[in-house]
Amino acid sequence: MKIHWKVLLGVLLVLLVSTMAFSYERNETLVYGGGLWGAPTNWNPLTPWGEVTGTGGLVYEYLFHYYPLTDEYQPWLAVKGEWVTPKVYEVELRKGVKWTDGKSFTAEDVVFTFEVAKNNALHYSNVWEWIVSVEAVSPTKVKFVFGDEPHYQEWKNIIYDLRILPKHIWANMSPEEYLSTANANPVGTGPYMADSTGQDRMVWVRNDNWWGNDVFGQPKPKYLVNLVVNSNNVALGMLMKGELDLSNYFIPGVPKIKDTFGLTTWYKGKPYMLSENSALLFLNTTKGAMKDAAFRKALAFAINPEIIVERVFENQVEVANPTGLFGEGWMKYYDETVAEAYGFSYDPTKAIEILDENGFVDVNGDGWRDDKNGNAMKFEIIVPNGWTDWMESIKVIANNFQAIGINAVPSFPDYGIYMNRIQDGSFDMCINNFASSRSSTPFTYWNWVATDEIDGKLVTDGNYSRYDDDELFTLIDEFNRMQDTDKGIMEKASEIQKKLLTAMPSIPLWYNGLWAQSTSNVWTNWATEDNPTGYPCSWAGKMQFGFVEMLIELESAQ
Amino acid sequence: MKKYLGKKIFIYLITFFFAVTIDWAIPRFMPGDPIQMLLSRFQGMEGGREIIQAQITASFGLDRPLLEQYFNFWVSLFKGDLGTSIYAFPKPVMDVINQAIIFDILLLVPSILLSWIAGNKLGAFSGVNKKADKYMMPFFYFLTSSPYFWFAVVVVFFFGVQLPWFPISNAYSATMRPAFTIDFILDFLHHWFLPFLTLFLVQLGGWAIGMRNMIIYEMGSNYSKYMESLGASEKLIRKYAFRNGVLPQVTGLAIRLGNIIAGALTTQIVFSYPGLGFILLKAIQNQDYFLVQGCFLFIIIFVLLANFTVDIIYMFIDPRVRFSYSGEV
Amino acid sequence: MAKSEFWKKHENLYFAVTNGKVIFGLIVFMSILALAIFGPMFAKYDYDEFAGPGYMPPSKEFWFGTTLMGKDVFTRVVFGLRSTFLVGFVGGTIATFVGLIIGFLAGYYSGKLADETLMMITNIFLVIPTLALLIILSAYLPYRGILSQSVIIGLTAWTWTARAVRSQTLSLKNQEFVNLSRISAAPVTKIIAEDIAANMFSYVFMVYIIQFTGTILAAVSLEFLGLGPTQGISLGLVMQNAVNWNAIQLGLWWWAIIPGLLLTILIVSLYFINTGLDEVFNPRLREM
Amino acid sequence: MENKCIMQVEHLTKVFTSGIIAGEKTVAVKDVSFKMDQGKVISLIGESGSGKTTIGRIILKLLKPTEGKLYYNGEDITNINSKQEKKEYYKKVQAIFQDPFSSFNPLFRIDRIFNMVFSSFMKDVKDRKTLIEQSLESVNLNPKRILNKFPHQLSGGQLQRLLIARALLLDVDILIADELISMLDASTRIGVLNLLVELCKKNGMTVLFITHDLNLGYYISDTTLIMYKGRLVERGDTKKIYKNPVHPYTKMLFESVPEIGNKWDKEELFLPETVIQDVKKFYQTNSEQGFKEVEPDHMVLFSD
Repeated sequence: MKIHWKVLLGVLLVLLVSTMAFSYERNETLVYGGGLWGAPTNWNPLTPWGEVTGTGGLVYEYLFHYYPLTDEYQPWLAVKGEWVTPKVYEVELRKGVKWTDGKSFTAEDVVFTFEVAKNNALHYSNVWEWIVSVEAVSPTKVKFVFGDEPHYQEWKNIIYDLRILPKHIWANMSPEEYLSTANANPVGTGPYMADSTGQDRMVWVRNDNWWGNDVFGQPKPKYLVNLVVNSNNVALGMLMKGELDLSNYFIPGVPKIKDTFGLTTWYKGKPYMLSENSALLFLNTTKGAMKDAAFRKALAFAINPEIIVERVFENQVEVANPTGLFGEGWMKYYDETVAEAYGFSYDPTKAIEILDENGFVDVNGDGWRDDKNGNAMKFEIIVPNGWTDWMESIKVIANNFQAIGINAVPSFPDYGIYMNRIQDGSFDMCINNFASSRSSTPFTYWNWVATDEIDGKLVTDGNYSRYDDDELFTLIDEFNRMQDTDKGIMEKASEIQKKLLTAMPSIPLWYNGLWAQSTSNVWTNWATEDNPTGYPCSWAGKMQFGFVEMLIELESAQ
Repeated sequence: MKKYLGKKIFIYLITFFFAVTIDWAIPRFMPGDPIQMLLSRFQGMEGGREIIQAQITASFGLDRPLLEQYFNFWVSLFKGDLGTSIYAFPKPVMDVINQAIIFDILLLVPSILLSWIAGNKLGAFSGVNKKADKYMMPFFYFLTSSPYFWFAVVVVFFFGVQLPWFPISNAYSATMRPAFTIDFILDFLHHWFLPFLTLFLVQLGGWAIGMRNMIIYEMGSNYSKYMESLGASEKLIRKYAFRNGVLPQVTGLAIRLGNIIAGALTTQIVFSYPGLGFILLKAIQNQDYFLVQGCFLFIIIFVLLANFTVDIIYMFIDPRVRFSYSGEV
Repeated sequence: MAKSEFWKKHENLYFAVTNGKVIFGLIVFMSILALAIFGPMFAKYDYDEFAGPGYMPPSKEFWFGTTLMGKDVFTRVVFGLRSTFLVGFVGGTIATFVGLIIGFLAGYYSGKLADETLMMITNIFLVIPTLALLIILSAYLPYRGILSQSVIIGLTAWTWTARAVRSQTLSLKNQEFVNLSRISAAPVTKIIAEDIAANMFSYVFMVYIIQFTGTILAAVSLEFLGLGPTQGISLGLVMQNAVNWNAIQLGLWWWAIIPGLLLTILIVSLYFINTGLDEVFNPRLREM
Repeated sequence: MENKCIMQVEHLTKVFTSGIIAGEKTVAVKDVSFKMDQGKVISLIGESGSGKTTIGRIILKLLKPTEGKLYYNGEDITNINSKQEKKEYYKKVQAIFQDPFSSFNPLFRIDRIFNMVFSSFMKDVKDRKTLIEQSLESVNLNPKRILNKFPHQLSGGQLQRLLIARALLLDVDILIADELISMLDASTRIGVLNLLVELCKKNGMTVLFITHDLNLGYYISDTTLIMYKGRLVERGDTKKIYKNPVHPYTKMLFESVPEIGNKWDKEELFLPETVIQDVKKFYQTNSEQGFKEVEPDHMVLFSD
């Protein structure tokens, strides 16, 4: 019986065999995880929501990289980009860049990347509403001509967010394929190429002919192995054993054990992690007492984010400022006087005061405050089931509300139901942070917390509060159409902040961290506060923030 | 015999039809929209999401009437096409499952069979040996009472973290590439061992208990007494008791299969082991209709086939089932 | 004298209370049950309250230590136990009841259309994974509660009981002692009560115990997968929480191990009762 | 004494079905007719599966015949169903079952079988204890050691004797004894058999003796019935049949008599292929003859 099993096991193993017998040298390999949540299946740069992390950044590159810590643009495929007139933007491209199939990278590729969205429905097709033309002036120069009011702020975002495609490959595809191809052998210009895949991993191999070797230096790891690690406890176990070089998971307990196991985090002490996005409590302004700005403001005063930060996140995150802005790119527009005058902080007495003043008192004597008409109020705060840190957070928030006499209960619907409810408006309060990530312009943030796309049956682009204020929408739109150097842009930004703080449709709570823990068994010289040589983030679509730079600066531990 | 088989096959076909229909219906009754889910965390340009959403929805045929979707589902099912995964887009569901299922087979089949064999042997020993039974029985109970995932966590703690003998996640080392070499096989087995051990031990407890009870029961049965009166040796009686005791254990195998699969699922999650369980969970979380459907379909077919096999084996080893006459009360 | 008369009449009870396995199992089971019933009364905190500093090992103040966030593990465990018992009772009862009815009917009408239909339904249910039905449920209910979870598990777990009860009914129906009672012109009620039901009672009782444990284990697994109740607390949720918050890796063994150990001991105690009762109800085994 | 027919069986057929959907039909008994005369021992001989136990159960009204009629004392009792009618019937028609182990409800002490008899048929009897002790002693059981015990505490032989004792308590007309003595040791065996014969003589009791043991059949019975594959193939006076077997199956049985006296392992009993062929041939050559008398009180089945 047992012998039979050995035979069968052998046969099955043979089935598992791929053609090459091979193993990667550990000291040439970077093992990381946190951005890959299932078997790699898609390397299509036109579907950034589904691509294997690294497709953008490691294989396909951008015109610019953006360094969030210094708020600087690093010329990448472009060497220079500037507004030659208020309606013309010119890009000078890098010479000598080659696609990994040997063809040269030219201005035609950039033009194609934009043109393809003109004739096909792609996620960035809307740029053609305000771009007039994209031309290749020379093989290394592209000229963008804009309409009347260029979306300057949005453009700032596009130039480091749009993956440039090789025309000679994509022009031969049928339009149906643009969204449906898996693009299993991606041809890019980047420092890495797809090497092999497994059910639980994606392996990248270094492109030794990368143009950047001469410009920035060569990335140190010959191989990048991106592992699927399903849970943070396994990730922690692997970190403890030195099996994982870099982990981008939220891992409870890291502050407690980081020194014992020699883990590196960005900051040595609190808050350990860089901030990556703002977590906000959205209040459904179409419902009951939440229609009332004073009531919403009172809620803001009632929440004690310190407790959440301390207990739930063990100080791995920071409390948000009242505007929700953070990071160099956004903070240059932060208006401290506005924040102080119209902002809030944890102050339950103040909250009670506001509620009492505005007539939100307990009329029926059940211990809970009632609305202005004396009707009982009850609120439900939702976050997706299984999102443990958020689940704990809304328990705290519910307690805070209960403490000032507002009947609020936490509730954890499944993710699908949660999504449904925030999109169709059948919720009271929810936490969300889906598009509040760091960027070069606060426009992306404001355009998400207060987007005007709230008239449809479903609200999918942010502003789950459904806060309807044309004045605010106009302000944000005007901000988009201004250059950073324009006069009056600061005032515009201040007005937006003032508006959001007085109306308080959503309450900034804390900044979710860029979770990053690394071990030093194989690689050292990690990017940290003291050694800000990169951005240790392997999440999809974020590699242009300094991940490649970090790879270049890594040093082998041997 | 032929009639019996024909009847069984008929029943299994009906079962298959119902199960597959329910399987098709389940994901579609789920609230939420898988496409919204897919795009939920996509931070794109203003209005960009709407453009692609319509495109993707149409490409999956999700804009068609439900009945038409159901009909198309059966048609493509007979062509062996389970559709395209939304979550693992654009991979066909069949490919996703095919690549994962090897890990399930390597984990499930040896653990089921070895634990069944070892459990029956140990249980039989415990059943006839009163002294050993005293210590072994509580141990078996402990094993079978443990939730799979909890046992996995304990195993990880002791043999992965405290004594770092075994890796605690994935199917093979990060630096390995699948190849038919000694190095790779050893590395694979090294990773395979702890999940296997978890499944093996928890199952073992159940089989051992079952066998132990059967042996004690059989040894006290009329038949054994009769044999004893005929002067049969203790050893012979044990042999017969074992043979009779194995019968219900065979049925037990089919009945518990669903349980074991669920156990394997949780175990795979603890170990980040890339099998079907892992994929199923992802599919459920992402409301990937087609992948959920495909995974359930495979599980259903697997369970049906196993049940059918057991039915047939049973028919051969116990001729009585062939003629289960009606009695009258 | 009166006492011994009593024991003579309730002999099985006598054997039950003198069976070592039953006594051991009962003592353990009852103590855990008592912990579930009375524990919450002694709890000083709410199970979701930050009761003290995090990472505290078991102490006088925190009997089972505290979680990473400083919640009292004892409080969580005793409240969780309550739900777990509830799940076991409700789910186990439903599964046993449905299985019993279907199995008895199928056995009683064996060979008839009713039997075939019931067995086909049983076979269909047997292959549909519980997981699937739980997902359907989550589609119709806004939240999964502990009660709805146990109902669903109960409604999917009866299949093997039905099969077993059917064969038990079949074999009992064909036992000669039933025939002997019939030719003794014993009343039908007496035959059903003493010859069929009484002989099945022990079996049903043991089926119930197994269903009870099965329900608890199924619930715990689902909870671990994140498919458990979205409200409330249960032992499975405490464990899932512990695993998710790295209790094992961070050395908070009291958080990760105690609930699981308690659960395992609870189930072991039930198995002990079951085995003991098996010996009681099958007098043949008594002498082993 | 006149031969008074106490039980008549006419064209009895029993078909079993194993399930409705594509169910398999098995004919257990086909067109069997015979009479039982008062005070006689009738042995029903056949291998296991030949349908003899089924016939016993139909007479006991534990199974419903698919076709055919039963007459008890000339009365059609095929369809009696009421409680009272059945009680009356069982008061006079009793049985001893084949498997003594499963004849006792394991949950109760063995006294139960006696108590049931008393409460159904002899409610008014005062001195139950004496009666029970008497009947126990008549089957060589020590009441003190036996009563109060659980079935599993007794041996097969003891249990079987208990069943006999139970039957003896009642003054029955008909006793159906299915493989009565299989569990008894040789000494008790003779005693029990003699007891049965004596009862027949004394009380006019009729015994349907179901067995596969030819020697036994010859030893005690007046009339012999031979079953083969659900059919009654030969019927008549015991001496006549034993002297002059006509049906090929019966012939085969008697040819192997010496072996039959040995202990049979039931599972090993398979019909030799030659017999099956012989029977086939026999039926073919005699087709259309049916069930026919070959001499007075000796009927043989000539064709199927």
